[in-house]
Amino acid sequence: MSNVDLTVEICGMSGDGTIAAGGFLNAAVAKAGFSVMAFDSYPAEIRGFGRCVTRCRIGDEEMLALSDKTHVLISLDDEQSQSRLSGLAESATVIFDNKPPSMVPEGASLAAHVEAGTNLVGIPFRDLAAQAAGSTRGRNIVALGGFAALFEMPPEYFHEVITKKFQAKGASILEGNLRCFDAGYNYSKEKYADRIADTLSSENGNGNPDRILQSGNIAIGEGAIDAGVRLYFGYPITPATPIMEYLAKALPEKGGKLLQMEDEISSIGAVLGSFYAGTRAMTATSGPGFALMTELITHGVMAEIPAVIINTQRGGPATGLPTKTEQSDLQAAVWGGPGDSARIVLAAANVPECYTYTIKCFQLAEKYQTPVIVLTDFFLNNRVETMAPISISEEEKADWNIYPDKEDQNNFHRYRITESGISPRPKPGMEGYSYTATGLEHSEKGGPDYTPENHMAMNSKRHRKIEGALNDMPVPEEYFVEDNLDLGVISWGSTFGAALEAVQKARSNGIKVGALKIASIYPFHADLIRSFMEKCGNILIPELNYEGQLAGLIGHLYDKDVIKLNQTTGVPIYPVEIYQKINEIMSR
Amino acid sequence: MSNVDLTVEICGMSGDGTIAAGGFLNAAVAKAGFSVMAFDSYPAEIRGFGRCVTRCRIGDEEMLALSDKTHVLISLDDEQSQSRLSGLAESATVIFDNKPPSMVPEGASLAAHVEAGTNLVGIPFRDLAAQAAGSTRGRNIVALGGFAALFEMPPEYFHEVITKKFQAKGASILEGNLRCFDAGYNYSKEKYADRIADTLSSENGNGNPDRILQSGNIAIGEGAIDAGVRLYFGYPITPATPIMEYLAKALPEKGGKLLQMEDEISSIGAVLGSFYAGTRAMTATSGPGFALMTELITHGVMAEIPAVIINTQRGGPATGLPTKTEQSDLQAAVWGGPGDSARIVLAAANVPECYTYTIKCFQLAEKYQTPVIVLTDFFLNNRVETMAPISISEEEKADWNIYPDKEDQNNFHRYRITESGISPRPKPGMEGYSYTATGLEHSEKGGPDYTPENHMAMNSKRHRKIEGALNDMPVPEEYFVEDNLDLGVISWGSTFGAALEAVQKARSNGIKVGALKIASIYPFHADLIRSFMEKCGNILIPELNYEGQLAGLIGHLYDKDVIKLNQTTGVPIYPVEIYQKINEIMSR
Amino acid sequence: MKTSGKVLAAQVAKIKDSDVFSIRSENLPTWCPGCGYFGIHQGINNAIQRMNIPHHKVVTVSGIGCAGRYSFFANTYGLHTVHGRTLPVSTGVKLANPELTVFAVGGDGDGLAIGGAHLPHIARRDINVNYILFDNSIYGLTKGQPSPSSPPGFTTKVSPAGSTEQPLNATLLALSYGATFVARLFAGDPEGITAALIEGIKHPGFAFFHVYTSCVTFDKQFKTWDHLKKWVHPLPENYDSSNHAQSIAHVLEDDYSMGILYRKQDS
Amino acid sequence: MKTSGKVLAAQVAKIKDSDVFSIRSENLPTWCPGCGYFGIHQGINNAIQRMNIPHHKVVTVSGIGCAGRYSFFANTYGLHTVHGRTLPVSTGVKLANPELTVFAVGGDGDGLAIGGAHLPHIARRDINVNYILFDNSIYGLTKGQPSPSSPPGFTTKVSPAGSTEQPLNATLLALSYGATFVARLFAGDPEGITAALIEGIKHPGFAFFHVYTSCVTFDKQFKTWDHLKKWVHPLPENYDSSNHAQSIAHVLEDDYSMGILYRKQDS
Ligand SMILES: Cc1ncc(C[n+]2csc(CCOP(=O)(O)OP(=O)(O)O)c2C)c(N)n1
Ligand SMILES: Cc1ncc(C[n+]2csc(CCOP(=O)(O)OP(=O)(O)O)c2C)c(N)n1
Ligand code: SF4
Ligand code: SF4
Ligand SMILES: [Mg+2]
Ligand SMILES: [Mg+2]
Repeated sequence: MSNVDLTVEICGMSGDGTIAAGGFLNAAVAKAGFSVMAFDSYPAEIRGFGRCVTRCRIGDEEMLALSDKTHVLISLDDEQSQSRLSGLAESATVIFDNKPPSMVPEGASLAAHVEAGTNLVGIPFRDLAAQAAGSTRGRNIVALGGFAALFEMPPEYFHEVITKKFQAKGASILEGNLRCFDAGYNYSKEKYADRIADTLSSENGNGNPDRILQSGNIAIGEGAIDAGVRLYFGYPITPATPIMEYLAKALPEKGGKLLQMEDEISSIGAVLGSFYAGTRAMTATSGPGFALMTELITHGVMAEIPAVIINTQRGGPATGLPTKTEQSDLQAAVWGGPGDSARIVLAAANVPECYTYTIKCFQLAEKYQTPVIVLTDFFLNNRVETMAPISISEEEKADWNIYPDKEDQNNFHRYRITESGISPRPKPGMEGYSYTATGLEHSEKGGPDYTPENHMAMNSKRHRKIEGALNDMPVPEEYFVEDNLDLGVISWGSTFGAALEAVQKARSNGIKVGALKIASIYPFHADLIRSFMEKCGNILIPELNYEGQLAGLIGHLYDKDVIKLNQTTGVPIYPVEIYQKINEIMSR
Repeated sequence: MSNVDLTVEICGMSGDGTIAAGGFLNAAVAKAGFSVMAFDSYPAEIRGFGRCVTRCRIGDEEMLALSDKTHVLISLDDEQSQSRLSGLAESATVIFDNKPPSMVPEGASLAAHVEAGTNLVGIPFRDLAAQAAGSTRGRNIVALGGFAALFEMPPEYFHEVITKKFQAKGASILEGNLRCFDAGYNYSKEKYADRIADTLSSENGNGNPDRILQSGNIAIGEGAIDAGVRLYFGYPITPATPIMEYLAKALPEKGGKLLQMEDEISSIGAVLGSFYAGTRAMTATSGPGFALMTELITHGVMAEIPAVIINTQRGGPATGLPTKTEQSDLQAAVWGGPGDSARIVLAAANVPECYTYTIKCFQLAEKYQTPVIVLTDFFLNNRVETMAPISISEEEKADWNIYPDKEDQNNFHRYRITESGISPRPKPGMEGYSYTATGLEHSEKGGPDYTPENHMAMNSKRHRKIEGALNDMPVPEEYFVEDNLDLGVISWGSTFGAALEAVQKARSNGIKVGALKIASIYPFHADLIRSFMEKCGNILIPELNYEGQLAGLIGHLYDKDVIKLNQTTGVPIYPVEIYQKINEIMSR
Repeated sequence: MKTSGKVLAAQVAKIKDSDVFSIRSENLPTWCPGCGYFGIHQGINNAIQRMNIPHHKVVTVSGIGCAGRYSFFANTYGLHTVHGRTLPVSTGVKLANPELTVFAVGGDGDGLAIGGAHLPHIARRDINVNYILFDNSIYGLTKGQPSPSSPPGFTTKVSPAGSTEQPLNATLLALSYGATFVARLFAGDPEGITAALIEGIKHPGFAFFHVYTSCVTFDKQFKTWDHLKKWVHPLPENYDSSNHAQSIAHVLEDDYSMGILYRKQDS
Repeated sequence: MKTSGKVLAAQVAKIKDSDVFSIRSENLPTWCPGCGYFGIHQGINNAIQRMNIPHHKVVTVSGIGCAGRYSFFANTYGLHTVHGRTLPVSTGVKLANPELTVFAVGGDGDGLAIGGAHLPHIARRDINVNYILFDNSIYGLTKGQPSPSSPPGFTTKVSPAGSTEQPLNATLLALSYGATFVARLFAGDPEGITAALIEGIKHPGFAFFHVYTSCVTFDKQFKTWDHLKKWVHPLPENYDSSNHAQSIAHVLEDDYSMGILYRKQDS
């Protein structure tokens, strides 16, 4: 495995600049040519006060997941940080303020609570900040300086990101912050000269300094823009709101428009209206809003109107755990709404897929004339990771609408029954094709028609279309597949990264295990999945839901019972948890 | 099989009194001691004009399904009836007006279209009616008279039902109708004396004249009243509206109240509010309305508030086929809504179950503190069938709420984690137990709590509860089970009756086939279903949906692929269709 | 305003023969004979024709209900959406292609009950959609239940002892929501409908048309032709349609004045 | 009406010490310091206490949002329902047990956006529920988006160039819907809230309380304490709260008069 694999955690109270410090750290190490995966956790919904934590895993190879153990804890608030000590790796480094404010209760210093063997690094964050910039506000930057020196990270990367952030605020603020950084840097360098490790020196990076640091949310927003979306209709909901925030800025620059609608029903309604009229539009929501959309989603199925819906999953049921991650809307995404209403459901597993699938789903929606749902989750949306910039070809964003020919013009049959199930669809404004799109069962011309033969034929048409979509959908990705695997791990969404890392580790210990990533949730590649399963002595499906929802959907393809690993902690699963399960299964 | 098995169809235009005639027929043959299953089809939604058909199957044993073949066609409009001729059994009887009004187009008389061998019975409906009552309006009654004489049905049963219907309208109307009946009766008796069969003479009945004729809709309404429901909140939708109509009359008589709400969201919201406050309430809807309810249904799951929702399925997706029958909301009933939100789903297969399950579900909802969904369908709701009156014991309608003890009063933990998952639930007004029911994940006391341990524990609590509910839910009913069946037929809802009849017929032909009826859709009795499946060389699951939704839910329990028979014609499946499939499978 | 039953019957015939059915003549109206919707249909057709709007540049978005069926009968592009959602769907259509003339059409149940959350917001946003509310004060398609605009005492199968709720006044609501163009019309007066529609279509923002009509099949009690014809009357001679507060005051006093009640001047 | 920032801080302290938390003291308010909701909380508590309503006979139904959190902090039975559905849920609670005093509580997003279809209908039905709309003209819990009552020009992360929609006036809407008791109140005046609540709770039908408040965390632009305190004022001396049309006329002219605006006399 990789040579560099360092997890840094910064912990403080809101107001301490924890999340901001994390942002600088992520950006700087990315610039230094390392891979990063980072994820913040906020003080849930209680306003004003609460613990903020940002976790950043740094490595020289692609990061697949967060790791369970923290190698470096930077404490901006010792009381809050105490609860984080249990997550420390052996001989971890703890960087803390050794001259805390006088009102801190006795015994609150972290120093009193760490295990023996911990590398305790005291730096007077506040004092140094006050000296450098005249206020303690820059203490988070001081801490970063101290950190950089300890791991021999070149200060210029931090200088660069700090400059980028503060230059608009004027020279004095910018310089103050730079001085804070240097103060921490120099303090560490002098005081802890003997403890310096070269972990993050330039030569240890992966040499890809042009990779970008991206979150799932922004990747989705950029994907939408690059796909040529011109309308966004949405209703705020955690964790989908940042997509809306991004597009609120980006759309007007492209001549587009964002409307904050009155609810999720109207959001999907407007998306359908927009696609009906020939313009790419989208909405993003989470479970509760998605439930409200299901009636209209099936209208899209029946009337054959495209739509794009991002469901950024969070903990459920109901309002649930709005700020926690979960993968428990899979079955609802596939089945929600009345009738035999098959639609397309995709799941993104990482930030690049957030981007590419967002683009892909517009073409799928257009060609197959159906709502397409992309499942992501709180973790995937809010984490940042380094990725190679992706450039999308014209082809990949091309209009996939299928318009009627001149010859269809007389006696136009909007819902003509074809082998593929696809029938040409005009835009209003095109002369000679006017028709009524309807959620009632209808004849080929579009009028209501409830005769048995017609409903059978139309049901079959609609389902043929969805089955055909598999041709354009991402096939399951196999990893380490060979005949007679002892175990196959199948996973989806943001859990897959952790699964793959666990599989890698198990293989390096000699276990014959392979992995399969499923991105096409519905329709799914039953044959390919079955043929993978057939090679495996056991199948393990880890997912972040209680019921085993993917297992419920595809489990019947395996001729034994699949083994499930279901976790609903609200936090991302760590590779080690899946690794342990693999070992447990292998030692049965 | 039975000795008497006669399917009578009456067909006319709206305005001909077709449905009314069907009502008289059903009631009279039931009074004569026969079993009846009857189902009307209306002119869909097009107002004013259209074909009305009522089909009535009459037998001396319990009727499980409609039959595909018509033995007697009574035509009140020959043009409309032509399309029905293809459904006639061999040597069927066709009763028609042999002196139609003069403006009927030439060649429209049914006589010109029937197959050779048909028993053509011409009766001058209009003329006789005009003579008997001074207007042609009573022509439908004349036709019934003609029918009764032909099959030797004693006229007093018809006299009785006609009297019951018309006596409030005054002597002259009543007598006119009675005279119409007698005119038809005497005409047939004289003119067709040689064709009279004693099929429906009194001695052929099943001797159960006190059985009642009931529709699924009224059975649900009566079940609700007998269960002590005091509040109904609903929004009109086909085919659920008749339940609302029934309760609009019945509830006020019991001191209850019906509110027509502004939509389905508010309907389920009010039902939850009512149960929260300790009063049994319910709503009924169909697929589109159900979709809108799913967010709040999962709120009931999370906050552990009972609710009762009847989903009277119709054709989908979306607005679909509002006046057609289908079983395509099963997956949506089980999975709709965000999160791991297991709830109880039952399906009624016949009219008596509409009654008993409606009662049962209140106790389930109360004890397990969760929404309970009862699936029915257009066919089941609107058909009438003869059934023995059911008397429900006090026990069966008893309050199953579990209230807290005195000792819980201090430091009340509303969501205390128990082995069964059930925690006592107070009614507002009880002192010392105030708590907040919430759709957020919560601690045992009810405050928001998103910690990993808590969410895991609460998910597990909620699911333990639902699994435990199986103890109080209807077990799968086995029919003709023995070891080494060649085939097992598993079905649910209104399709089961047809499946069972097909199985009976196949067995009488020596095929080793058994049947299993599944009423508990979720949770389901996996062990019992699996042990049935294990006895079967093949499993056939017929259902009225395209996707094979029950098969999708339970198919993984079988170690081979289950065979599916999916029909989405909008009309009930006939036993013969399942019978043919059985034969096809057996001859593979 | 003196449209008698016979005239209406003639209108039904007229609409059936009208050239607007040339393309999609398979979709003749399936409303009950005598239904007020024929008159509204004719009013809309006339407006489109007199304004010379090409039919393929018109989109009719309709909800569910007898009124909702209108999009099958209109000789335009149609979108027959689910119950209550005409306004958000229309918003999408209009923003997607502002060159289209967009009609949203639905019943009183569609618009004031299940869809009641949407009217305020399309009005606030002032989206250039023409919303025609077919208000028969009843649920027609589901066979006669009280609607939010039914008067109390309405006896139906779901209100056998008479309904008890107070009615909502859609005109007043639209004004309260800040709609920039509000007209009240009568299905028995297609010419009046046409005239108001022509103004409303020209209006650059949201235009609301509250049309009183009769369900001849299920309402024998309140909104019958006889009653409506007795009740409706033109706006007062000196009526000033530019004053918002006065329009509201007027509507509070007079439920049956017909015409353009309010038109925001600078919008 | 002269509540200064300091007074508010004192009120926060007061509410925290108040005996109403004796039973469920684990649920101290988690609102931001300075949030106007503390004042509303106190106003409600006082009304319950002064009317001597036993706390276990009160049910507080709340929606989702910072306002929605109130049902955790109230020392009553609580039902924290989903976003926008307080009114139908309250209807169920009240009809199920008319002996309960029922409060419905939610924000302006909860009540005027996603839940906008419900206010007209609880008003028409005149269900005896007390609905307190915490109107801060912003979505607080989701970190500051414009709400249906936000003035145009509101700059937020989802409206970086300023919002463009016209605001809805909840008081006007309630009056237009036929609510039989309508009051407008200010979070900075808990005593005023208490006084109106006591009247509204006694009112035998639906009572609507439109409370103006400030989100100190996310709105620095419009509905700040400074602005609100400048703007609010009592109703005119001679104000007649029994005249429906006049109430509407008044509300159209004056957005910031506080007090009981309308009370139907015979209901
Ligand atoms: C979600 C949903 N709920 C209920 C229905 C059933 N439904 C169809 S039309 C209608 C109301 C019709 O009344 P209105 O909107 O006034 O139209 P009208 O028939 O009077 O023209 C209802 C309740 C439906 N189609 N969808
Ligand atoms: C169905 C659904 N959509 C969206 C959300 C996200 N959400 C939570 S609170 C809220 C709005 C809060 O604003 P408001 O109602 O004004 O309450 P405030 O926070 O201002 O008190 C939203 C959109 C949700 N919980 N459920
Ligand atoms: S039922 Fe009423 S509204 Fe519907 S078409 Fe007939 S008359 Fe018109
Ligand atoms: S975010 Fe605004 S509304 Fe919410 S608690 Fe804080 S100040 Fe109050
Ligand atoms: Mg209507
Ligand atoms: Mg708010």
